Amino acid sequence: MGLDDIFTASVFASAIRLATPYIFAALGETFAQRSGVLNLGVDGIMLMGAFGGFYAVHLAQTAGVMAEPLGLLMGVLVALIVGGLMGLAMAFVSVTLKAKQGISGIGVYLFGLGLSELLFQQWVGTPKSVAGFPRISFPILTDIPILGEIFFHHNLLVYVAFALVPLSAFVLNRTTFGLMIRAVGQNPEAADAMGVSVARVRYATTTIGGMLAGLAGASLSIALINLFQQNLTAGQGFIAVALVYFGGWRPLAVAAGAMLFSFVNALQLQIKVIGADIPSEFAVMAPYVITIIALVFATKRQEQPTALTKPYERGE
Amino acid sequence: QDDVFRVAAVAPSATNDLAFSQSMHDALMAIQMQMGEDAFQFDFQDGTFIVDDAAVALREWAASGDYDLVIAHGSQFGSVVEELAAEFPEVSFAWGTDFNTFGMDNVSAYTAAADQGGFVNGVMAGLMTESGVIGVVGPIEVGDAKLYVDGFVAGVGASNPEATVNVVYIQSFSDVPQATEAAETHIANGADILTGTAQMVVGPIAIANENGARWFGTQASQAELAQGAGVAFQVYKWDVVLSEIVANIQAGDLGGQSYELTLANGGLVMEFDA
Amino acid sequence: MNQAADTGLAARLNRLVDFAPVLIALLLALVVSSVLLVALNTDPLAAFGFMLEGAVGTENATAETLVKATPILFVGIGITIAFRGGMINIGGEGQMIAGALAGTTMALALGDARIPAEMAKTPGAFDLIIVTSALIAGFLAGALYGGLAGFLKAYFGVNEILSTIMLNQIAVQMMNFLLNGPLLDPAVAGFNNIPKTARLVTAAQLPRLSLPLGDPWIFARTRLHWGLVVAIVLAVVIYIFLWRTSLGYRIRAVGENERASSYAGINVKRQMMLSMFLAGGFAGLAGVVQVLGLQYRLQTDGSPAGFTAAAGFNGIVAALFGGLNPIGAIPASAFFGGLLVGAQKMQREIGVPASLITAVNGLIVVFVVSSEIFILQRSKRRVSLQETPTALGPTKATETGSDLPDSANEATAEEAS
Amino acid sequence: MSQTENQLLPTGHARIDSLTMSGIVKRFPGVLAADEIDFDVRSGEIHALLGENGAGKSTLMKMLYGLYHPDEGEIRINDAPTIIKSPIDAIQHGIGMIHQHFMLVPSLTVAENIALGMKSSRGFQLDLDVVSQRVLELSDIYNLKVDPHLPIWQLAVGEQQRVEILRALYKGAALLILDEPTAVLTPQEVDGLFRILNQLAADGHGLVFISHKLHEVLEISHRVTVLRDGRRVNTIPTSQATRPKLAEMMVGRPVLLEYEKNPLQARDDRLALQDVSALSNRGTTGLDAVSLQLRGGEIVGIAGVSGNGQQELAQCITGLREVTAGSVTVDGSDVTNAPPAALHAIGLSYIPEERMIDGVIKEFSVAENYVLQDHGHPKYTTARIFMLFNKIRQACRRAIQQFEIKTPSTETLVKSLSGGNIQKLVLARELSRDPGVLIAAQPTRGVDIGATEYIHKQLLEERDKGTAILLISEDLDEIRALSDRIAVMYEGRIVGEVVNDNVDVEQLGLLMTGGV
Ligand SMILES: Nc1ncnc2c1ncn2[C@@H]1O[C@H](COP(=O)(O)OP(=O)(O)OP(=O)(O)O)[C@@H](O)[C@H]1O
Ligand SMILES: Nc1ncnc2c1ncn2[C@@H]1O[C@H](COP(=O)(O)OP(=O)(O)OP(=O)(O)O)[C@@H](O)[C@H]1O
Ligand SMILES: [Mg+2]
Ligand SMILES: [Mg+2]
Repeated sequence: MGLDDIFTASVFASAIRLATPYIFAALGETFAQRSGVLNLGVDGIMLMGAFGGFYAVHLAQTAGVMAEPLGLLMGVLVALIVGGLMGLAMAFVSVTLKAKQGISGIGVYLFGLGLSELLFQQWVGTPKSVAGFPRISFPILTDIPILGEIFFHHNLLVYVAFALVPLSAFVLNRTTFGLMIRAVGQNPEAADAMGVSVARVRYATTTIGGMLAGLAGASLSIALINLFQQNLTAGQGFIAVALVYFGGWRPLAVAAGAMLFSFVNALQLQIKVIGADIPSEFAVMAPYVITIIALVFATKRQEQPTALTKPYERGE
Repeated sequence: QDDVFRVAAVAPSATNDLAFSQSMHDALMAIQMQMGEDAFQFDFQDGTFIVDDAAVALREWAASGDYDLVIAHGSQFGSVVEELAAEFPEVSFAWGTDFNTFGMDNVSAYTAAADQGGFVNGVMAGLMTESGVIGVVGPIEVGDAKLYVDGFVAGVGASNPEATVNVVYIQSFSDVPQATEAAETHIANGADILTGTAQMVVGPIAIANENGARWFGTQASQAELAQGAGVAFQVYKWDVVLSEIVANIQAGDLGGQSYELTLANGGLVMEFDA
Repeated sequence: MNQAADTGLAARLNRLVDFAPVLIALLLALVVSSVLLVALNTDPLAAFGFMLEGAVGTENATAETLVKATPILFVGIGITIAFRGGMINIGGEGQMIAGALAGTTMALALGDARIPAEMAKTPGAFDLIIVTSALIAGFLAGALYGGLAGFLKAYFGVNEILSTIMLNQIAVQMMNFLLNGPLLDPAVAGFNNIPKTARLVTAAQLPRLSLPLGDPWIFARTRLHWGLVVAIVLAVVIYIFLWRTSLGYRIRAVGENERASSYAGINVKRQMMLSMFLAGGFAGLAGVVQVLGLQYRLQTDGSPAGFTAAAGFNGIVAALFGGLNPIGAIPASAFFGGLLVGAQKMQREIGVPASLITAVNGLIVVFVVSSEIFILQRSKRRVSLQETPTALGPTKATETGSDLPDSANEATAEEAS
Repeated sequence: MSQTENQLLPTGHARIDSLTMSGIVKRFPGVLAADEIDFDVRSGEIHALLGENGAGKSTLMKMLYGLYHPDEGEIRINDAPTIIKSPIDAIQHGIGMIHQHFMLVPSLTVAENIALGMKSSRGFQLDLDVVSQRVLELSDIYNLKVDPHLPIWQLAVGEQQRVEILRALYKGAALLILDEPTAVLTPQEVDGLFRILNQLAADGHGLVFISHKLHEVLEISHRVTVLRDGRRVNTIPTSQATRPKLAEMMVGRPVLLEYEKNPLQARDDRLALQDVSALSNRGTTGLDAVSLQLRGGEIVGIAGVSGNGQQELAQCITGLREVTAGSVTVDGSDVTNAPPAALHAIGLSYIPEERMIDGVIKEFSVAENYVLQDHGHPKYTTARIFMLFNKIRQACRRAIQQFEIKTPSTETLVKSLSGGNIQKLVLARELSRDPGVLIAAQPTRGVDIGATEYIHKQLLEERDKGTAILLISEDLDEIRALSDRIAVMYEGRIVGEVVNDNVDVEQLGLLMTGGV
């Protein structure tokens, strides 16, 4: 068993797939946190998005009323809407009602976890698969050896996720909206004094965060796994929150964290598949350990939003 | 007491998980069909991953005196059964999968010889594989799951010693994304046949289907989910041992035995998807 | 200035009224849940009736509620220390596991060493040394595990939210490894069905708890155990620690303002590690108490919840509900214990899916935490009414401030932030 | 409604001919911060607002800027009743405000802070180049130098204040509120600012100018309104005002404006710095081989524009910043890079510059803050473990009385005290620790004259008791009034040291700006 057997093209492709839901969810959470809202409910929103997207596609496909691409688009839309609504609810609770974000996020998580399973049991019953986003074969590109397998044989949502990384960085760093987000997260009093509505910005980011979390869920249920089951995400939303910290609230670094985490995971799967004799437990541990170690040695240029988790109130 | 035979059961996952919990729920339904609703009724609490939640239910049922049989479906509930059985000697308990009745007269233990169906599946898989590579997605390397996987590996070895069986334990019974990616990794490494056990295999089944690989299942029939990919499923018919336990209790024997599902006693049934 | 009013009846009534928004929030959560129940063709009244009955309806139900509350309280106390020290500890789960592993190992080892085989099963052969050593081992292991996150934060700037989330997963795998290997019950080594340790000898078990009222004593036939008493006593101890001792002062100071703390000569890094160390220690206690008091062995079904029952998580909620005050965490944990136990009853009786209960719990959490704003507004209004708005001169020497670490003071301080 | 050309300001905004607040009432929990206040500003006028700490000046102005809302009373702009709901409203009405506590986002650059909340010329995309360009132009015109590309956290307090002023100018408000804008400026900068203010007034802006420095008020304003305890004492034309008269109106009693200083009785060296160097927050040279001797019983003043190493100097002495070269000795023993607690133990006290962040814990009560360093001291604890809150409260109450700190009780959270009172609390705490060496950084910044008088007297008393005092201040009046020797800092070095004996202000000002 040589390095060639471990670092195969398929491992890199696998890492890219694994990273997709994390990237969606963590980018969304980056927006929310940059504006000062810690949404710990990401996992619950992902589950609702996963179910909503799955169910829409399932309906469209069993009823046969819609052409396949249209059905998938419906799925994405439903996931965005469901996620957006849950993000909006989180915003209402934490911005307008100024609830403690740590707790309300856990409430949102439990709600999403329970409701997605309940609806699944009521409306679907047992696990069923749908025809999700197919892998795209690009002319020429897909056939390039190695690179083709790594980069040019994924489904559409994978590309969307990676495209969102520079886009998010652009929005945060280069637009007036992004400037407002950063200001509101760092010093809401100052933003307020400059006529920026703290509440409106936080509503916007938390809703965006919800939509992306919904999409993260859908990327599992209608693109990567193509079915829904109770607690489908298995806690990925929490890892996504951790990755936001890993990336120091910068989209590119957050995505890099997601890739590192996923790559180690893909690698340990590959090592076990080809029969290396290490205890499974330690292999499964690897991504978590390496993520921490990476952060220990990384030089940190963190931009922790100082107002994170702090509801804003004028001193009145 | 009335003529109705009342059973109460806890199971860790959902009743429609296409796996462990569903197999028990199906069995209770089957017995109810056999005996009729006037003669057999059951309460079922699913989703009690948390042992203490199951403990509360089990204690309440035991203390109520309303049930002829209390079932703890899940080997993690053993300690709870051990304690309750001592405290409520007049109540009959059944639990599994395990052999251990703790030496108590009111405890029945049940288990499945999962290696038998695993072996059958393995033999077929060994014969069917064209690539010579077979992938297994297991949860944690214990009990029922380990039995099945070991049986499967042995079966492949018997029919096709040349074939490679790659086994991955993902260290979770429920992590679907991880199981899914494990299956992808198998496929990437050339597997054309997949198998696995526990409720997270729904992911690998979908992957098998998507990649034109074949799927061998266990615990319950996953034919519908697997669509064309499914080949054979080892189905647990707990009703075989449950009928026996029920009959014993009706005859005044509260327990003390352990039971095993086997292909021979009809507790394990191979179902095929053509 | 408002001292007289504060101790008077009016103030007490006012405090009662404070609970009104919480009750309204609960009611609202119930209404929304009712809608869900009706959609499932279930009678909501009956459902909630069962929920209540399941939580406090019978002696056993009450006991189970308290049993459920015990680990949540332990974790909640720890989380209170961590959050007061400015450390967002999401690592209760992993710290519980670390504590349980160490505590169980200690209990097993001492059980073998101290107790002759023939005595091992004698009922009531409670051995203080074994139990105490196991509790201490559990505390220390949890503390070291939590302290690790504190250390990484203090010396390497690794965000503790990230490290504790990651450490939770690592702990689960470590537990699986140990339970399936070195710690595996020798009796089942050949046919291992679930990763688990051997059962503790009776002497190593926390005794069950009953109250000397009636015959048999109250709770005599339930699973209630002495862990609850340990938790409540420690809640009071930690309350005193945080608000009456200089070390507690330092932890809170660092939590509120690191710069001012270093200015004051407080070793900020040390306090960070200390608060995580203590928080982890309490989670560790939660873990070991679950083993010593309930299951008498450590086992897992592969999901972390199988052992911790998500107490490491629920403890966070309880701590925040308790106003980040260890005393407040007591009723908060009891409330959550009741909610979780009652929900199970509801599922058993009505057959509603467990998932509905999870969703309802989520709603209750969201609604109750959202109601705080109304309490806050009321207390603000009250202050403005009571303290006659006059221009302020320097305070008279005769004026006595309210009791400094008064919980009410603290609560308002917290809310105002 | 047609506006003629001359009713527009040079920036193109409409002018505010008159703005009137009448019968304004504002209550905070336990405080009546504004009690039926009448106040008005006219176009072209500089209206000064005076009052002790906590008199209600900032509160009144925040109501004008839409940050607070009056409980009672009316605001009229150009005679039209107006409700100002938020800062957006205020900005739209042409009201701008420079806040007493900076309204800047530390992690953002100067340009970003200025662009915040404004329309971009490139739609949703930021146009930071355009903003930077304009900032450079403005800072050139008004001689307020800042680098638009630097993040705020890298700027010293004085530089941040400059950014605030620049931003207000950038937004071109018709009515400009300046809440203590001069607190951190050098005399030259104050002169520059005053030129700008006069220019703005001449152009037709209305200006509200809040300051605790009476000579500034007398120099710049047209009218003065004095507040005391939330009530308006009077509004008079500046021409009829004198320093003693204003001081008496504010405090309610005559105030000492000059100090009698006892002759210097310097004793042994207590604090000595030998070639001390340190890095700044930016990682550049913060302190560059600074040597300094401080004897018991003397006050050494450090003059300089903020951001020239004063903060680093104080932090190096107090153990809060790493000394990269050189040595610090206190009473002959080497304490270079000793931890703060060890320094406290040998009698070092420090009044930090950013008292809201460094000096107090805002979420703690007054009593708890009073024992920030000594919370573990034997006199406040049993066995160093249990804190004796009765003793702490007693001591705190004494200090509250002695230092006339305005607070409802010892249990009040510090965050609800006014800035001046927080400063008094810090001073009370540091002096009560009976220091041998006292580092006082900007001890009276933002403090009213009554309190300033008190603080100055306390510092002089402390000096006469034999304490060695290092007074870091940008207020040259203060430096000259109190110091025995004056050292001037520029770019991390001490560029001049003189005995304080009829020193030439112009000369000092020149040294402070790097001239020789
Ligand atoms: N948000 C608030 N909540 C409660 N009380 C407040 C608040 N803001 C101000 N106060 C109180 O209102 C009074 C007036 O405060 P204000 O800040 O207006 O004083 P000021 O005249 O600006 O004083 P200074 O010269 O110290 O800046 C003070 O007693 C202060 O404690
Ligand atoms: N002799 C003393 N006089 C006055 N204050 C003291 C004295 N010794 C200690 N202190 C104060 O008591 C506090 C505790 O001192 P200690 O040396 O334990 O500091 P620490 O580094 O914060 O330790 P720990 O982390 O154990 O709390 C410090 O804040 C210090 O200012
Ligand atoms: Mg003010
Ligand atoms: Mg002031």
